[in-house]
Amino acid sequence: TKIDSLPLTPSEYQRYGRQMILPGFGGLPAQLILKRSRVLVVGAGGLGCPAVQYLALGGVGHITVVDHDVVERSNLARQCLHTEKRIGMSKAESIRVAVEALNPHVTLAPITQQFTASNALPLVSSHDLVLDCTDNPLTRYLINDAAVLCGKAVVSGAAQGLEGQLVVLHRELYDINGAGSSGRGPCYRCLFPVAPRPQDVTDCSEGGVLGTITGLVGTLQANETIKLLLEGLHRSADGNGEGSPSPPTPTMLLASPMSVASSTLFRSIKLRPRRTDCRVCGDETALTAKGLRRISSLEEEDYISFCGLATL
Amino acid sequence: TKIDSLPLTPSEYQRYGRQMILPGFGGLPAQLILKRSRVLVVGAGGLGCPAVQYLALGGVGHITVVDHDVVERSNLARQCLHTEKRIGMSKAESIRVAVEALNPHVTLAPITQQFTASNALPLVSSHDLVLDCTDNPLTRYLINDAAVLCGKAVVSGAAQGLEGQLVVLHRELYDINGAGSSGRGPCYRCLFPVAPRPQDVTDCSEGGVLGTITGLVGTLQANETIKLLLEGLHRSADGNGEGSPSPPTPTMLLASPMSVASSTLFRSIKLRPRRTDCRVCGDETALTAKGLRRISSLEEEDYISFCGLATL
Amino acid sequence: MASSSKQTLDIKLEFGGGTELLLAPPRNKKQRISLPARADPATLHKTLRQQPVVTMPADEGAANGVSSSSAKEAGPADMRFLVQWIRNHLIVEREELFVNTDGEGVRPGILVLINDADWELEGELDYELQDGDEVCFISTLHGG
Amino acid sequence: MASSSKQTLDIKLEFGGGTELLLAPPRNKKQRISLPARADPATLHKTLRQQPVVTMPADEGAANGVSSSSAKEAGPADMRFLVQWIRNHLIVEREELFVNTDGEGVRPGILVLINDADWELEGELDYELQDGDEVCFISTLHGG
Ligand SMILES: [Zn+2]
Ligand SMILES: [Zn+2]
Repeated sequence: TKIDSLPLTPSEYQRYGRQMILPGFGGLPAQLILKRSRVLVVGAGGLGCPAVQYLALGGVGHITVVDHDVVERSNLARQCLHTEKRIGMSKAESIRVAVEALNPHVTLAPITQQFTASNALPLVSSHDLVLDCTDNPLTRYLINDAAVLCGKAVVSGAAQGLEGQLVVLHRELYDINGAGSSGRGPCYRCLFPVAPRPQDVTDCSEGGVLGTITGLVGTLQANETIKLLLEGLHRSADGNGEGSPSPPTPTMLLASPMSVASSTLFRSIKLRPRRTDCRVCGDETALTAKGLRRISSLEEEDYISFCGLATL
Repeated sequence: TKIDSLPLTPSEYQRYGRQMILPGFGGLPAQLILKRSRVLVVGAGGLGCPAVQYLALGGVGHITVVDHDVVERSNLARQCLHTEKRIGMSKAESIRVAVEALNPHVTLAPITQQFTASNALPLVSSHDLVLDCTDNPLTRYLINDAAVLCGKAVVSGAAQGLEGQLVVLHRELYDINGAGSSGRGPCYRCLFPVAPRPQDVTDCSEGGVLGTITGLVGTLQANETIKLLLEGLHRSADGNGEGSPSPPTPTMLLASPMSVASSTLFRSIKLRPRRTDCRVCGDETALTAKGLRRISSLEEEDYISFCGLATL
Repeated sequence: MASSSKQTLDIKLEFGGGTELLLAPPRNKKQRISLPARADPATLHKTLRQQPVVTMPADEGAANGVSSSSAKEAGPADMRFLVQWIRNHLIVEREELFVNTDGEGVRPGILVLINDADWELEGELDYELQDGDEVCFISTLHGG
Repeated sequence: MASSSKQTLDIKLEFGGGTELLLAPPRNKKQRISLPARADPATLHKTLRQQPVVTMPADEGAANGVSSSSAKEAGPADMRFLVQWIRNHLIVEREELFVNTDGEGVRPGILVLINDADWELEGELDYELQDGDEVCFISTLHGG
């Protein structure tokens, strides 16, 4: 068919040419995978802005951004897709305006509602993966649980003060022979089965944050997303050394780029594997043995009590 | 005076509040240092865009951008401050338009000329430091030599393929007692006294590059710049552990964020110290002993022959 | 007081993600401590807080820690012991932001790393510390 | 051929910044090689190119390398020897993109790291390799 013979427009070929020729990227097949991908970004703030910026530039075809906040001046020292003129506009809508100017070949769908137990499943299930760019533990557990229930990975970023953290949750693992999935890595609940108490949680409005830190983590979230979207292609390629990923040990990246000690600027730490008795991604037998109830409906879960917010 | 009692406008206080409250940033004094800083960015492409973006968001008061290229569609998959509509506009001017929308409190001075041996010294000497965001060895040597002659540090970034490199050149070193400068770290010529042959140099239009890589390196260049601009303030503070830098061993950061092996995502490597017989930053005695002529005038240096470009 | 240096373990501690704010000034993110190799329960007694130790020289740790090598219940220094040791020697205020409500573990939301690996890979509280181990306490971040 | 494993050094090699493109497919950025501990000049002879070695098992390296321990000019394996070894065993084409025009060093623009430090800190070509050393060849990037 005509569409198959020219799967990108000439304008798209011009735009993406420099990355399509890149050894290790994957050429036209990789670009087409990105174009057909649907990515959900929860949070349009310090992390969401740079993440969406580089996803859109790279040609990820459909990006849905969920955020119910509006742009405030205090956001503007780090949230790079919002502008002075768009103060007062919904953040999701402001990002849509920015992306329209950056790359007319991608669709940015703004959702100006809060991400809740009610809309989480339909939102997550209609996308290939989720970027957690939020700023509070409750939403982080909610995104995680929805993603596990839908079988999607979460590219989770966090930034506070002068430090950042990046981890891919519930990611498919592959054995070294490339014979197929050998299960999933840990989810957020595997790593943190008990939520931190509210008094232990500082957010950016209390503790402060620097724009280059959110910029760094958000950009790395976009990078990790592109890596995950192209993973299947690279795994099947006979490859040049870049092309055949070994089974990833679950790791978290810690970034302290303002540190003066070069040894601690970036550090990868080894994480525990999936918890067989995890309430959302665990095994039936292990849960039954411990008398634990598996999470099967987000709306029946009391996230407010779980996060200790009931009495606040 | 009135100006001293309210050194920032209320709008600036709102904008920068989240970073001013940040422990380790330095509060109002730090923000004022950034506001009064003048930074020169050579190159308005894949590195220059994110670097300028985060410098402007953070409140670096005066940013001069030098680039004689115009925006092309093939730039748009990574050069985040340019837009589809500004194809054909000078890149420096396009960045000015973008920054005006991002932060009206900073000045972006666009220079639409090439950075040459003729304009290098006046440009560099009128700024506090230089960001090397260029894409060719000749300009990299030229920026370096100009910076050394003017006594300025260079925050040098490079990105190609799926890899990035970051190094601060000719930086002032401080001894552990904070008693003052104990000399300078290596310059670009100390590290690479002989230029690579033209056939060994690939650029992004031949070899390709991915937007998240330039985004990462450019963001880290902005971060390193802010760290350097605030270094004096942090050194004089009695500090909280972040505040008193030990003498930095010269290091280069290597980034391979698309790698599947978490151990090689980021790596800091130790560099050699300054070369006493370096033709631009070396000591008179060592140069005389080796019969080498110190570079004292950029216009008398033959950069074209040095980079092997004379016969091309 | 007659302890030799063999009775102590050289441990590198690192605090991050905000946990360093709970330490005594100057709140050094990186500290090197000498921990008694045997976890004498007396060490853990709160009265030892009289002698705040920020970055301990090697022998001071031994002096503070091993009051009697014949004390009963002394066992190899494990993570349970280290957490208590930090609580008593390094944390100056709001210790509830560091330790668990059961008083034994670490509060939810703090990642504990032994030589750059999640301590759950190493046996958690029961892990017996080795000379030269690097232990990090990193608060998970939630900001965005 | 009677060499024992003690006559070889286990060296980790890494290639980056594009230098990996000069290697034989599959152009592995990371390789583990067994290098003869004594730099027998015969090893360097181009005819050994007949046996291309991509990622060498430990004993194959010894077999390839130490043809005779009594060969004259044999000395401890240094970086000069390693560069030649790589040129002969790993590089399949355009070796001028790896070695210097003098045939001894590495071309301008390649950073050589010994255990994550610039080789100029370690003695450059004269550095004597130790078992377990990690040597990286990273081409400087110029793109932006
Ligand atoms: Zn789980
Ligand atoms: Zn120099």
